[in-house]
Amino acid sequence: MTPLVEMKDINLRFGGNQALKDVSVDLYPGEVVGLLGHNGAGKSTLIKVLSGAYQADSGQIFVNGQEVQIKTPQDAQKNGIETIHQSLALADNLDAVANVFLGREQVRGVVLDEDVMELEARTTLDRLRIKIPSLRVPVQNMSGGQRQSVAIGRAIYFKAKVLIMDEPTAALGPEETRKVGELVKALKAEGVGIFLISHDLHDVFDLSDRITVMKNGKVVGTVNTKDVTHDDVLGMIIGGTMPKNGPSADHQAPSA
Amino acid sequence: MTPLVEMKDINLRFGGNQALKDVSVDLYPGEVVGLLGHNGAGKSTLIKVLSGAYQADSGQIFVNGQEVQIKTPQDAQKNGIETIHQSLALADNLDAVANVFLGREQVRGVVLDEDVMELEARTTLDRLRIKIPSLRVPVQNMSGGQRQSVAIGRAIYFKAKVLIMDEPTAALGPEETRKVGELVKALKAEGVGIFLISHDLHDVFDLSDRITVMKNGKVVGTVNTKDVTHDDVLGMIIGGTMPKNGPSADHQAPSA
Amino acid sequence: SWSNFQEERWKTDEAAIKAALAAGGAQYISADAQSSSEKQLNDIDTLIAKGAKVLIILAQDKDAILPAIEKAKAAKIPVIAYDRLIEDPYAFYLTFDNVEVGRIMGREVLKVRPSGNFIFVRGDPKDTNAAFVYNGQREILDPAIKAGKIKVVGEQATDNWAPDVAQRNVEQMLTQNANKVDAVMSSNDGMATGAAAALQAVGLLGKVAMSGQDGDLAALNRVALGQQTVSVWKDSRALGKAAGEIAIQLAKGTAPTAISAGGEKASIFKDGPKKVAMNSILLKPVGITQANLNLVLDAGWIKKDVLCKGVDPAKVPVCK
Amino acid sequence: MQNTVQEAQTNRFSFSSLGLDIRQVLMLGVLVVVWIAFQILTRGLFMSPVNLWNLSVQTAVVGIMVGGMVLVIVARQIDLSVGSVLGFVAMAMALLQVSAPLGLGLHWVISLLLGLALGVLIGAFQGYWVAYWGVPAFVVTLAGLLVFRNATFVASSGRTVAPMDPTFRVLGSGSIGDVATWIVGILGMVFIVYQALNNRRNRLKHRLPVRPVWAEWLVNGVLILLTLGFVLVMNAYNYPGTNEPRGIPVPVLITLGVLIFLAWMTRSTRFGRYIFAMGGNPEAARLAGINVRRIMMQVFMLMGLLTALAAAVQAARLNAATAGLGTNLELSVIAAAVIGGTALAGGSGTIVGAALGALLTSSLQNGMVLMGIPTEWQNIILGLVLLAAVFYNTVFLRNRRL
Amino acid sequence: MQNTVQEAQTNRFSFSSLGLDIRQVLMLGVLVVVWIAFQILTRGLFMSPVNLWNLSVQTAVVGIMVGGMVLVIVARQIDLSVGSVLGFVAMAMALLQVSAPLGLGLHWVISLLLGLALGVLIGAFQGYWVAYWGVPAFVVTLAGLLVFRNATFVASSGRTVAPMDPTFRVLGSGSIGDVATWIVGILGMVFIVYQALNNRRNRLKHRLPVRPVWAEWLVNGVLILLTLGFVLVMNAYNYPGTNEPRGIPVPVLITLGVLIFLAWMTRSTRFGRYIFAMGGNPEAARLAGINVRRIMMQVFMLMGLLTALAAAVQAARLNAATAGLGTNLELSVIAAAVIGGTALAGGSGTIVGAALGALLTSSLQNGMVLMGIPTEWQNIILGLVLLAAVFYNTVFLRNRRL
Ligand SMILES: Nc1ncnc2c1ncn2[C@@H]1O[C@H](COP(=O)(O)OP(=O)(O)OP(=O)(O)O)[C@@H](O)[C@H]1O
Ligand SMILES: Nc1ncnc2c1ncn2[C@@H]1O[C@H](COP(=O)(O)OP(=O)(O)OP(=O)(O)O)[C@@H](O)[C@H]1O
Ligand SMILES: [Mg+2]
Ligand SMILES: [Mg+2]
Repeated sequence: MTPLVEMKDINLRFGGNQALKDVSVDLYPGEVVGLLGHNGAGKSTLIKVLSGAYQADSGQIFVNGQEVQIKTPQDAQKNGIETIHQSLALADNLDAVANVFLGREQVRGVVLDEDVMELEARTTLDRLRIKIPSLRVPVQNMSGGQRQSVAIGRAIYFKAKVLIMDEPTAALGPEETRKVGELVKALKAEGVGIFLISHDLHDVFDLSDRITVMKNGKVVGTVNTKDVTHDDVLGMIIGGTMPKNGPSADHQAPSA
Repeated sequence: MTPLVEMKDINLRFGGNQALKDVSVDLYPGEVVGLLGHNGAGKSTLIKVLSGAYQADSGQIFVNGQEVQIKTPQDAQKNGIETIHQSLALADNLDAVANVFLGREQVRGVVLDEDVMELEARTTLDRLRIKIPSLRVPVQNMSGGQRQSVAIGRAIYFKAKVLIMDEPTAALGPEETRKVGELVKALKAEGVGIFLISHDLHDVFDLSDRITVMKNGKVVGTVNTKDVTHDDVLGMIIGGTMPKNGPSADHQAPSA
Repeated sequence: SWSNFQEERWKTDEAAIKAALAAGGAQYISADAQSSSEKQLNDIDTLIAKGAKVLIILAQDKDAILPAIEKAKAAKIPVIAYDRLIEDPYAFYLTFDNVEVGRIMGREVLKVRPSGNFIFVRGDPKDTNAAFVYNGQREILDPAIKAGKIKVVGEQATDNWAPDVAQRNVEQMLTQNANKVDAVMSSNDGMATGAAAALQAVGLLGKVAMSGQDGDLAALNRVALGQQTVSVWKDSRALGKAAGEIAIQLAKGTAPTAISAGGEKASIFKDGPKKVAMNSILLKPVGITQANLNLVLDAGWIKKDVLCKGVDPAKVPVCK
Repeated sequence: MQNTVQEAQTNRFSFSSLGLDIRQVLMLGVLVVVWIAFQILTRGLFMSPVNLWNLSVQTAVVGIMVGGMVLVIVARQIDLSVGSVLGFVAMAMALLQVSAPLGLGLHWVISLLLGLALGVLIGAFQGYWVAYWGVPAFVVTLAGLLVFRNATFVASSGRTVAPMDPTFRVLGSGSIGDVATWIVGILGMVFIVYQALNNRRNRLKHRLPVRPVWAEWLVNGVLILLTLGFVLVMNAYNYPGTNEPRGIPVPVLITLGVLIFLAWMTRSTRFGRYIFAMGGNPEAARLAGINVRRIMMQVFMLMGLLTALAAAVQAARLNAATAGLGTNLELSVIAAAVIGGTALAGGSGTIVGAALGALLTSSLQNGMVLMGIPTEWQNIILGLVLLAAVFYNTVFLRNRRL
Repeated sequence: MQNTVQEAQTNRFSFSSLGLDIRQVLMLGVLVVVWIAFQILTRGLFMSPVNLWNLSVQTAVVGIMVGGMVLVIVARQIDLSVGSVLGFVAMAMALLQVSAPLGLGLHWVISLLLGLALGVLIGAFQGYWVAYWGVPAFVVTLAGLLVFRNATFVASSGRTVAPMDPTFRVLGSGSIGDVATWIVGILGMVFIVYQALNNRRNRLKHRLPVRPVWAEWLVNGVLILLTLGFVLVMNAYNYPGTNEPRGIPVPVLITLGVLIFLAWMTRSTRFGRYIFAMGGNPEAARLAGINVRRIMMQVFMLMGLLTALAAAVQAARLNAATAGLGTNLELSVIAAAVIGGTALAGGSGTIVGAALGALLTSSLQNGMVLMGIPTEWQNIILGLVLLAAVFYNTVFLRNRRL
């Protein structure tokens, strides 16, 4: 079974700082891979390469076994890759509706179909149980969590084959977080492959099939979630050492 | 024993949206009060009033029993109130050192004492176990967690009587989060009063003496942490109902 | 050193100067201060540094230029004050009499409109020449104004002599007087172009006397069409030629008093504001009206088809 | 933008239900005050049909360009070259149509089209450096300012090129007569009513909030009255010596067309939406998969097209192209945009606001000449009034939360 | 800024260890190229002492103001009024010292001080509206542009006021002679060495990274050589007819003083730091407890002071104050700043870069006149070269990660 996405030997340096060293990860359909690592490990940089925000200095990207060039965010979208960026990447001066549809507005002829978009945005955000007084307020006037949910809504509205979530629930309340969890499971069931970056071990263990841990720009290793304990993973994150018991799960088909 | 900080009947509306309705909270020396609530409940707005970022439409603020006028961030600083804002509030074009000391630079005569500041910043950030390649890179080039730790460093470097932390660990890794926890305990021991806003119930239960829950801009209630369970609090957050068993802790001296 | 080149005429001046110099076997270098007295000072530094033998200066500002003159004096380089006064005995003043220009405008317009409502479209308030021309106009018209025959019903200065601004101002002054205007005293042809457009919009073009200067091709065409009374023509080539000749004589070390050019001998000029006496040659400008259009034609200043575009040959002999 | 929204919410029961952009209403207020003041000071001259007609024409050139400048600024850029480009294109068109020796004597339509093409080309050229190479627009267009101003001079060797083709001149000084004016006016009113109803129906269909009926009546009523008034004024000014009404001047018709189109485009098309997104957060726009570079370049091309159009109108109106035509115009255009509420920081601004800004400026100039105030004082007063107007708006809109 | 850092890191073994701002080095490179080109094209005239001396003087006025403009722009503002204010202040000083009828015949020192005070006052006035009422600086200073330009005209009723006091004129056209020049030069070199050593010692003391010894030698060596060369050139140009060297011109000395002070201030004082913080994130600066309003107002006051100083130099050099003095100067100053790498978006920019920008522009103008290129072509070339220079920098610095 070919992986949905495979990144091979990705290297990227920021000036003097080697942010990614020969990083390889893969993702299968209907699978959730948790990306963990200390702050500044290189998680966001890695997925930014996949989403076309950055271009790697070297390395290959395969989608469904085909090598692809992802030079721009458009390229990523063409390959069915949607991303929730850690920075949210919202146009602060536009309202929630505009942000949800940004770049893929619904039109009648050439005219933006505001009404339809407003409705759809409303329904999408309601799925997240988020309270937003008015969808027509510039998002800069929204609370941290409201803004994040707009970013999530944006990524899930457009059916993706691959969904990248960079700390999607960092600013969300418990209830809202639970909703996102359900969402992830639902998408998983639909066969979407998901990279989930999070610092919350509970969530990651609850949602992911495999866990890849990064440290200082290198991959420590990948393990099947069910084979390992919190402490194993913590050890990987902090110590950078593979658990003796938990076998590496690199390049294995997911148990799912 | 008079509370270190008391906010009485605070009201604030953004245009048509009443973000705070008669909100009252208090905080005692050496106490940690957890502020919880769904997204958009009004937590950040409330503490922004205390930190001088916003001015309330009505309501009073007492520090050590004295009513004070907090019109600007300077006023808050004068009253020994330090804040870690959810938005981090960093000057992205400046480096970590400059951001840590922003507004209170160390000078020899009129000349900035860069060397000393660089050293101090380094030691402060090391306390947070955060990996930052170079302190002399503009913070806009840093990872989410690195940026947040700079904001934390900034707030803890200057000894405050009251420390406000708005989701301080949202972007931090497990290790880094643990460090911040230790830090909170240490400050608590020094008699600092801390408002801790967080969506992570584990952290809050682990660190706080009392928990105040907000919903739709109103206070649901305040309880002693040891009297309640996770579910009680979740009930308060989502349902907005006080737990029948757990007695309200409003205006009680903290058990601490 | 030119004050500003963004005007039609200086080009021809330059050509003439070059020609005259070439004739005398001299070489020409130039700089344009783009209407900035600061830059002009810099330019002159540079020109001197470059080893100029004679400076022909079109001063942006008659006083601000003085430091440059001192520099030149120090470097023993003769200076010709070209077209605009530089009030320093060291400079040799060569110009068309600008007050005279105004006077001619006054006379010609007065011929066709001895009385009525006059509006004045003055030049740039920051330009001393604008004042000269205006004073000349008033000098002639004032008696009639005093006598109450001529009524000044509007007066506006025009930033940068801009035609479009002039057009707007004239439109407004027309409105202000319910179009009861008999003459437009425009201080140059560019602004006259704007005024003409404004007049045409209310169907007054040709019915109202209008002045101008510089002999712009468009303006001369208007004169031929009877839409403009006079365009005072300062044959730039004459001025340029004279400048060239004088320059060569000065370079040869001829005494300023002994210089002659353009058929005129050096005379003493001392009517400047500071009444400084200086050697000068003042060439006489000509007022071009329908009567003497042949002058510009014969001088080859303008081609007949351009001059006579849309003109009824019956009315204007030169266009036959 | 933020302000607007909040304002709109604060006094919801009075004002906001009108669903208007308060900034524009304020500008309108300032404008009305100024007009009334002049009306009194000029003893009725200012609001006479003649003058209003002239005023409208005098506003045309800036009015045509200001919309494009708003978009440029919203996209976080600036265009300093418009004045020079206007001069350059005007000269090009003049040389193309004025017959030999200077010109080529091309038919005016061809020269016009070539001129417009030239404008777009110049815009594309400047936009290219900004969009694809990230050279600061300030520098690129400053270079444009120098290059095209002087290229104009070289091309014309400093001469004034005139006269223009008679038909061509209609663009600048013609008007469409009373019948056509009435037709235009009525079409306008019909459209206003239609889109009001249509809009309301749609939102109701989708169960989305709508403004109260009285508000609909008020807003659209006012709009219709304005249109009507405009038509009446334009038809109240006759051709000299006849009593045949002039009707709407062609340049004004062009201006209105341009502004309405741009206003619609910014609000209701992707292009407009993307410009604002780029202004608000360029990186976000890029990550959203928007081709920010193409859009940016198109913005400059649009600016170039509008500048060329304005050049045609200007040359036609002046019946000549001079080497200095359009000098310092960039300042007036940018000023109109900023006075109309466009933020130089990018991300916010409105076409209508900018149009009002342009109208305010030209009203002041027009009125003060009518009063016969000397130029230097005109400028001083102009400066102070503009400051006062913007100050008044800013303070009124001051965001309580910042 | 971001760019700089990254560049500095990429080629760490070669370049970055010099610890220099690459932008400035690039500008310097461009400048050297231009100079050499002119040296060849003018057959040695360009780099002759005479011309370099003139060039330095010709750069003075913009040089004095550009530093202030950088700070204004870094703080996300703009000042369009500098040209007019310069004219206004110059006129004021002239009127104060030129004796009756026009002037009051005050002693030049008093008139100078009053002039500087006036500059600060104007700056404070304009800054007030921006800082305390949030009126866009573009509008406020546009008003200033109109008001002061025309106020100058009114005050002088269009006349040129001259001559200035002989001692006063030294400010613009005097020079300090060879001895003083040597003293200044040597002091300069000593200081360079001192601060280099001192700096290094401190950082070593605190165990902070320092640049390699060879780098120290190289950088400071170059600086010292430049100083030396400057001294020699200035002393190589004699008073006419004598062989007594002129030495550093007073205006140039003032410019250097101003620039060095500002460069130091921006890098090493709170005030400078806060300006950058405000430019990077105004809200963050406010929340950090910085009194953003006061700082903002002070920035404009500083700009006013520098403008007044430049006005003194300008008037002294012209030995007169004209009604049009300083027209369009704002553009040159802003351009110099932007060409020198200041971002109009605010938050980044350097004094040195801006100074180089000013020098580049005036070098081009000076050299082209030397070559006797016709003006219109001069401007065209100027535009293109500026574009090329900035393009070259931008592309070189292009952030690979955006
Ligand atoms: N634009 C940039 N320029 C320079 N360095 C950068 C840039 N972005 C990230 N870095 C550096 O690259 C390293 C990896 O950053 P990255 O954002 O990928 O970390 P991360 O794993 O996402 O951390 P976090 O969990 O805090 O988000 C960090 O050391 C950071 O300082
Ligand atoms: N500047 C603003 N202008 C207008 N409305 C605002 C502004 N800031 C916040 N709000 C609104 O006020 C309400 C409370 O916002 P606040 O940021 O306090 O929520 P919060 O409790 O901090 O939520 P979160 O947990 O997501 O941070 C929200 O509905 C938000 O939309
Ligand atoms: Mg990250
Ligand atoms: Mg919050």
